[in-house]
Amino acid sequence: MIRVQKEDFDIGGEVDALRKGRTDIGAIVSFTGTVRDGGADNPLSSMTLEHYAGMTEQELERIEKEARRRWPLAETLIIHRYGTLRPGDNIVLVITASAHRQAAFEAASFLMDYLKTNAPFWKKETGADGESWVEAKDGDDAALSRWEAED
Amino acid sequence: MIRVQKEDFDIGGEVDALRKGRTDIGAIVSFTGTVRDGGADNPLSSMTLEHYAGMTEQELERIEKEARRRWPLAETLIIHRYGTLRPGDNIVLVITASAHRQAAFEAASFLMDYLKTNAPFWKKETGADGESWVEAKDGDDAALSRWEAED
Amino acid sequence: MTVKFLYFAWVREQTGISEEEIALPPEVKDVAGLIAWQRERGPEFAAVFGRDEIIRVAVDRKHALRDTTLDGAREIAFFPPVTGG
Amino acid sequence: MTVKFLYFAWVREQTGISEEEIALPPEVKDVAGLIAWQRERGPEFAAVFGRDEIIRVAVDRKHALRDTTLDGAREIAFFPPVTGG
Repeated sequence: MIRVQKEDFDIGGEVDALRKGRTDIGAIVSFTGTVRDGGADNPLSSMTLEHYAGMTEQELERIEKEARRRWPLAETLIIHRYGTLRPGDNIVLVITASAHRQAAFEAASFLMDYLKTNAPFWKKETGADGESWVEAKDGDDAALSRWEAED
Repeated sequence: MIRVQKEDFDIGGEVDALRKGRTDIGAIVSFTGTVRDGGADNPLSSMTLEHYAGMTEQELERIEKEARRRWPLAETLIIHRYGTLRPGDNIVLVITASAHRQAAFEAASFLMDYLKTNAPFWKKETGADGESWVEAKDGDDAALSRWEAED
Repeated sequence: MTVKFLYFAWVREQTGISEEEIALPPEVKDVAGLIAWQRERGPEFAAVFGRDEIIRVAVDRKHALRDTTLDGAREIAFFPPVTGG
Repeated sequence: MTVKFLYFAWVREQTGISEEEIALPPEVKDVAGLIAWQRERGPEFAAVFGRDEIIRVAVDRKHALRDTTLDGAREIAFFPPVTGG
């Protein structure tokens, strides 16, 4: 399941909803991405996430489908927020549930790596020096390449 | 932080407590292990976890310390339950928080692999055919060996 | 037949356009040709689309490569590398 | 000087003991020697400690190997491979 929303999400509530009444799940992994302050050298007052409505949903569904093709997953959830957020706020939630822990861990990590490099979101930071667009990290492409040998 | 307890835990509440007021965390990974039913072929009515009180706490602290030595972690939490549990019940919770997602993912996976092979817990299942002790899995030793090259 | 163009993040800010309808000339056949064509639309476009290595394009809401055809395209989006998650 | 022995899981069930105080003979110097000594304590012990490859031992609450010394040990635990998590 995927959701793209302005509103915050509740990690515990989402985990509960996803596993409710099920006894075939042995492992649940959640990943929460949050707005991190840059510290004293680079204080952040807010971050605004812009996205490509329509394409975002399609990309997240494609990524989710690919994870479910690669690993035996009982349930998956991706929630990504947009709009203006402050340090400490939630940005993204990924949950994977499987019979076994390795599938749940790997799929959650895979979902985040693919989302980071493919979901059409852009972050603009507002800090002491005004506004600036966050630049993509080479590390994210490197993280993605871990999964490509398996394609 | 580590806790060994009979009582259930609240995933969302634990995540909230761990990140409260912090803006230096960018990534939070939680792993929840739950009692899985064996399905129609191997229905489970309950599972009892025995542990070595005193050594358990010491082992979990050692494992946590090792994870914090290997990865830059802002916070870690391990909760492991003992006593009698039913299908769908929580067994174990691991939470890792870091500035970056890869550290949080790897450390959570490492903590689970080490816990599975080192923390002195033993599971006894009660099913249609009576009681039986769960056997250790070769896969758990294999999972552990992934981390040993890095020692 | 017109195509809808969308611009995101600093590509939107620097071109000053978020959305427009464009009648594409028939000689523009793929993404590479489209970027070259965009560069000719004025100084802001020349500056943005001159950064060829950093401009990403989606054709009908799918990530496109430089050799992706525009044949039948209805919606084309221009943006920098994504930074979500 | 006695040492406390603890038994867990099926090692506890099959020996019928969960905890005992033992005066270790001085010739038992390491874990391997201790397992050999346990095998001599009767048929249940012979059966359990005959499964040498599957018996794990902790000395003073630390996982021990077969060559771990018992010098100064206060608490020794016997158990099968762990299955928590």
